[in-house]
Amino acid sequence: MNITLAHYLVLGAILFATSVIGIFLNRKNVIVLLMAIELMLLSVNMNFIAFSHYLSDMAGQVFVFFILTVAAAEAAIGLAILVVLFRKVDTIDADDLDHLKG
Amino acid sequence: MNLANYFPVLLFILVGIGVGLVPMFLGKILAPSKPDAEKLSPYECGFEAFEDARMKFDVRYYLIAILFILFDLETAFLFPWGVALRDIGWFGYASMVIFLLEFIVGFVYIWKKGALDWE
Amino acid sequence: MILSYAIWTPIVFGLIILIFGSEKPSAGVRWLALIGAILGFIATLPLIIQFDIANPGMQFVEKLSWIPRYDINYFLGIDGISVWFIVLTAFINIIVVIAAWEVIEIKVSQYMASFMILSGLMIGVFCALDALLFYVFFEATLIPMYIIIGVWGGHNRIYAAFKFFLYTLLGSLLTLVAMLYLYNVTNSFDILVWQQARLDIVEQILLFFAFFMAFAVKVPMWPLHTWLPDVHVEAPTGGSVVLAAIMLKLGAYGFLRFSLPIAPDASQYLGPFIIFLSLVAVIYVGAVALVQKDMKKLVAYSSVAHMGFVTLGFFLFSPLGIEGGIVQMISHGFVAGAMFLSIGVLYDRMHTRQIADYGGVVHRMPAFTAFAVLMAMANCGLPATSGFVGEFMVILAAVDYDFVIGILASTALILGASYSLWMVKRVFFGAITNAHVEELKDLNAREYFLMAVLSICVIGMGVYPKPFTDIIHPAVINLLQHVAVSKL
Amino acid sequence: MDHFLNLITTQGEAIFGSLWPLVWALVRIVIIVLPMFACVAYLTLWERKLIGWMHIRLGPNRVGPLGLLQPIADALKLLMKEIISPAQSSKVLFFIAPIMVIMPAFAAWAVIPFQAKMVLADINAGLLYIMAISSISVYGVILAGWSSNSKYPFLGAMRASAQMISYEIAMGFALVTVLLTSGSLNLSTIVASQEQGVFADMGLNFLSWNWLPLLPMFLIYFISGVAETNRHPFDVVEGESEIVAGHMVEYSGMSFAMFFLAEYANMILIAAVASIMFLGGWLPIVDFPILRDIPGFFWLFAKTFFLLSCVIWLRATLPRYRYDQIMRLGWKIFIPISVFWVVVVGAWVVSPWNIWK
Amino acid sequence: MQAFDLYAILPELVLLVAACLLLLASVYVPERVLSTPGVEQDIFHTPRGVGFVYFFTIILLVYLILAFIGRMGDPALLAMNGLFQSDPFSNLLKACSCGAVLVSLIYSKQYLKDRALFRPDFIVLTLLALLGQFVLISGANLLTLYLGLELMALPTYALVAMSHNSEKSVEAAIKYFILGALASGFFLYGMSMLYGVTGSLDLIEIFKVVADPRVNHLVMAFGLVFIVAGLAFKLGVVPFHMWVPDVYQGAPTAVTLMIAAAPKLAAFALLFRLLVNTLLPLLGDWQPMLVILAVLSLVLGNVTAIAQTNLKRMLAYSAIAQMGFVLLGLLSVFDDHAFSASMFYVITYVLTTLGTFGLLMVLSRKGHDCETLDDLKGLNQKHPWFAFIGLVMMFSLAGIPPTVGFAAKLGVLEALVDGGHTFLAIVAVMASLIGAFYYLRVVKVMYFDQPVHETTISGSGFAKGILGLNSILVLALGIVPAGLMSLCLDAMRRTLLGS
Repeated sequence: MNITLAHYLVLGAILFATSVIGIFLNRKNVIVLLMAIELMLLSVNMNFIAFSHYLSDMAGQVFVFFILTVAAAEAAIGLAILVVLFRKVDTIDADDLDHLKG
Repeated sequence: MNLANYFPVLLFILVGIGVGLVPMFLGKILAPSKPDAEKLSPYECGFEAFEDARMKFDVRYYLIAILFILFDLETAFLFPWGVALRDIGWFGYASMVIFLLEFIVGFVYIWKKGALDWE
Repeated sequence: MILSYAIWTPIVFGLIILIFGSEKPSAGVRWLALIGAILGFIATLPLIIQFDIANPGMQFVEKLSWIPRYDINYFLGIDGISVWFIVLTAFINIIVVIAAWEVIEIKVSQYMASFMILSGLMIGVFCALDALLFYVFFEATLIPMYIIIGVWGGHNRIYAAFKFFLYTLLGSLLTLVAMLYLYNVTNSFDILVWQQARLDIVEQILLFFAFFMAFAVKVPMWPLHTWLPDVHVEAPTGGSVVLAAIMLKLGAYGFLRFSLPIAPDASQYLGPFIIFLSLVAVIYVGAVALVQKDMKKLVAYSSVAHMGFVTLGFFLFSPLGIEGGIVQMISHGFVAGAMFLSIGVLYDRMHTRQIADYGGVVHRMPAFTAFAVLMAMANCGLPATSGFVGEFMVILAAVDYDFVIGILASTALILGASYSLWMVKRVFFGAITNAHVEELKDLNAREYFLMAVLSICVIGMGVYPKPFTDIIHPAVINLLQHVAVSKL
Repeated sequence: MDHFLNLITTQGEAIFGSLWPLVWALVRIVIIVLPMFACVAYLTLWERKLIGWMHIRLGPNRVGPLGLLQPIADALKLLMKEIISPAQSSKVLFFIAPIMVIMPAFAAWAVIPFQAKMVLADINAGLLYIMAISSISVYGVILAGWSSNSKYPFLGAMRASAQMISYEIAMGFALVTVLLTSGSLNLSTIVASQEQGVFADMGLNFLSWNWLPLLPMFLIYFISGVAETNRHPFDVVEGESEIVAGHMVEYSGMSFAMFFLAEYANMILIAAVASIMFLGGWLPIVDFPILRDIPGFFWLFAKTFFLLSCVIWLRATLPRYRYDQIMRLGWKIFIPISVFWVVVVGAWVVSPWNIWK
Repeated sequence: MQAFDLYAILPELVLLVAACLLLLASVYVPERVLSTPGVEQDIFHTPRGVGFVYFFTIILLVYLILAFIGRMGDPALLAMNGLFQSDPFSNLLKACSCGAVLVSLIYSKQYLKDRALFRPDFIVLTLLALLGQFVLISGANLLTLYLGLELMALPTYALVAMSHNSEKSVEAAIKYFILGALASGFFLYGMSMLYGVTGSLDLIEIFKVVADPRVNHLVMAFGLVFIVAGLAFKLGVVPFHMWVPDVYQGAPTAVTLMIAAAPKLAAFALLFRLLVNTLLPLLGDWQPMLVILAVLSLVLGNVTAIAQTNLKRMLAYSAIAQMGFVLLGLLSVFDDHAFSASMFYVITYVLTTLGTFGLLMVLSRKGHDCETLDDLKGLNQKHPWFAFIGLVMMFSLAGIPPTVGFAAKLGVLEALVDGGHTFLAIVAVMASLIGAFYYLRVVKVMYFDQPVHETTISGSGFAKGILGLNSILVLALGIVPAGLMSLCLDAMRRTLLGS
């Protein structure tokens, strides 16, 4: 089997779709949301690397590096907020986050 | 880049999993299995467990985890830099020193804030 | 610079009052307001004195670049159509300040400041020759009026304030789009340029309706008039006076400045439609006025009817009709102002506006009754009062235009007489049936002065309208000549 | 040698056809894995023996000659013990956890060069691969602790993972300095790059290995490695006196053996990587004809063995650290020093005095 | 090359270095307060340490504003190998966002003090977010845009969560975080497509490739959808607006101000750089999208705002609607006039927002946040001056002359009519008519109602003075908008010429 750009893109798209579905359908757990977000960024990385490889242009891979770092920072902040949240409301159930309504 | 080089690696990972799986199965098959309630209860030095084990735990563990994510990713920048340093010369070196300076600012900050203290 | 003085004197005084006014009622604020109002009025006098009757174009022109980005200018100028309104506005401002003298007890400085600023803004509307400047003044008047109604109004004031604001905003926003469209066509916000712009009939009709929305709401024309009675009922006396005397005229003035000259073909084309609406206003709303139990509501409906007369006159496209309409507006400024003042006088004493609560007021307030009856007469267009002049001119023009319309228009006189006089009868005459009426005291000096001044104006204008018509005439002729030329 | 390989290749292709690369890779993997098992088993024996000697006692000597069959007896014992899966545990994760711990310890060997050209997968990102795969064992530890649903394992897992990741940063910096000197992530290249320089030219190979110019980093790497594997003196994770056996409390029989095996396999791995990074891998100590003829993997084995013995020595000598001391050492001492050294070595590399041209 | 480059990024460097130094200073300057047992020891409650940081920050921001104003005359230039562009457009926006942050800090001081949030880390996070805005505004490469975006967003997430003893703010933080991260995910996905098709991350290169008719249009459009969705999230327009009300309401008012004011400028810059400056050839694709987004925002934002009793939430919906207006300006007609109208709109909107939230903070006191309509009831009775400020702000938001809001709406509407979108203009004015209703209600509450709560005024005289100045500026710019308008136009024109 010959792996082409399209395969990577489709894989990226599937991962991306999975994460989006995970974010919008998941009503249980905020950690799952965080993981879905990570997955989303990884799917983007997949795209970038595939493009970078097939275009023979390093810029895409550099971008991936930055995305990874930013994703780490994002995860760190997300986790920190989550910890505070858990300590405050004793739940990480996404459905319980309903104090703000209008 | 040749992905074929990575094929043995993948294979080895599978074998590694097998290395874990096979003895476990062997153990399941060969070892006796006579479970009872006492045996299957959580170990608490002989005391009855009176609350769920998944309790809140020290926030410092989270802190360590969060700091690790950040710092480890910062080192990730050092790898390509390290490989390419000969080509990018003093300019590249200076750039990384600036980066590390910012890294150090953050490090000093968390240090002084007490995030690294355990007692 | 005279126009600028006329606009900014009251506004500056208003701001000074706002900034330095204290929380408690103080004589200083009132005097300051009065001085400001009088100065503002004096500033408008040169406009009449120096007015060049022979010149049908714009006079006292001022032009400064304002927003060069859109070629918007601080462009002021007046012609015969607008000059009297400016004087009237400044004059009514004095009346309002005096009328509020002791009556308003809370937030006097804000009250005075609102009226001063409002007055300046309305003068600005009448002076503006740049459409955007016009629009800014036109819209800005909403803010003080909103505050006036909401803070010093009656029980249902909040509803009224919102209704007033949103109704008028609705119309004017569409007008803004129309203005932008015209800007896009002509690359200018100069009204005089717009009047020369060539537009096809579809454009004209759309523009006409866009402008119509703003002006018809403001006038107000049937069926967009429903806000007016509510607002009048809830507004404080001063607010009602300004609203009836000046604000309604902003809309009618807009017709003359924008609709007719910019979309002449559409105006001609839609003239019958407007005439129809106006006649409905005159007859139907007049009839509605008959059955009102609340005096303010009655006068409000009568205002709508009278303004219907005005728009009727405008869309007859004859000098007589338009001049009649303008004269009618000026007269209505005095008369409606005086009517609302009268109601205010009663309300301050009795705290009710229901006609049924009164009766036999003449026994306790003879002087007041005399003035009130005079104003009622003027309201129904009795000869020798100002009300007669305008209505007569419009009816003549209407008969000239179409006999049936003339007949229908003249029913206004009958209806006007009916509701005005019937109200007078029920309120002022007959036996005293109410204990409160028994305790009424006649006018004090301040009220007497106000009523007297207004009466002089009403009678003066009724007996000798020539200064008014002389100034108005050339501008109207000029306007009609312009309208007569098709832009197609 | 090459001739022999060619022969195998042609024969193999004839028999297995297109599946040959798969089979050949499997064969080579088995060649690596089986000795590994043996090494792990006998490392436990060596540890007990060595510590015994250091304590001036004999160590295991009953099973077989000199106790040589002891590991086999141990293995059999563990094999025959009941595997308990606690009632409240998350069964699947509880089962997966030991596999996740042991798999990386073996899989990492895929890129370890035993001598020149003798490596299963000669990939460019070898070093990254090792770092990546060895990080997976942290997941295993966490999963073990969490899935047990019991307090001791949970706390133990928290401690263990916090400790492992803390030292990983310093380790990363240490490896970066090696990268700086060799300019490559490929392990074979890294070894080869240690074979040059003034001393190497003089035949004194061991003086041009990375350990000398990068001495602080070598120490940091080695100590971090010890901490990574939760070995003494950093073994509060399973400090019997505090939390019994850490994350492994609820495990028994073969599933426990997996953790046990993994610990020793990881030790070997760390020692091997340290040998490759800092001690010249398969290179002989001095460039001397006789020594040169000894196969490279022997040298690697010897160096690894030496380092392992040092690890065991540490256990015999040093008392256990307190947990806060461990964390302080990792965060407040190793990280600053290693960052500083990265800067220094970087400057060295770009400066005219670069010795790793 | 080096020296010149450094000049281009000098203000950013100064800001970065200053932020780092302040961070360090905040841990080294302190005057340790003895902690009482049980109370979390926090060295940042020391007044002198934070006072120093605050004071230094104010000076820094003033310097930056002056620096950017001084650079207004400079021609557009690319720096850092084409990663960073410094042009009049960015200098103007940066000066404005600096000003916004400066004013926000001044307003927030007392509010933060009362809530034990007046800490150096708060200020440093603000500065870092500002740095992110700078990078975003000046980004000339997808990479810089992305980094700027994240650098702007991450500190704000932390800021929202900072008041962690309030359930609301933590919940707001997590929602903000998740949706924000989702947005950047979308944005990135779109970027990856863009990169794949054009083979470059450089905006100028991308423009060149996109302009080529042979480019794979389908993939571009596919990527564009994600980019627009990501931008819409960041800008907070319907249907990607879910986070806005929650965050506005949940965050401490000072933080809300930090989110509501300056970042809008950067988001606008991003929108402009990416859609207008780079993807203009794809106009046919993104214009309809923006139309839908804008119309939905205008209608939904305004209609939903009516139902709100919480002021901050109401202002959030109002912000959604206002952003709809900004979009309208960008999509209307493609010349410097329309863009500068949009820019003027954003800048003046930020000015008004500052005043509005500044007022809310002045009216808050220790233990009580002014955030519901009830809290404003009868304000005119006691504090007519502050009621007047509220009045000016509300009418400006509603777009009633003579406030600056009118001038702004005028520009956008003019651009719409100019572009032949008269119908959209009518939709826009109808929506603002609906909007007028709730703005009027605020005025009503302040002027017509009787007070139900005790209203107090807090904040330093300085902050109150600035607030007054702010409201006067809103009025003055409404009366004489020409200066700022021509400034925007000039910046826009010279920038477009430069690229």
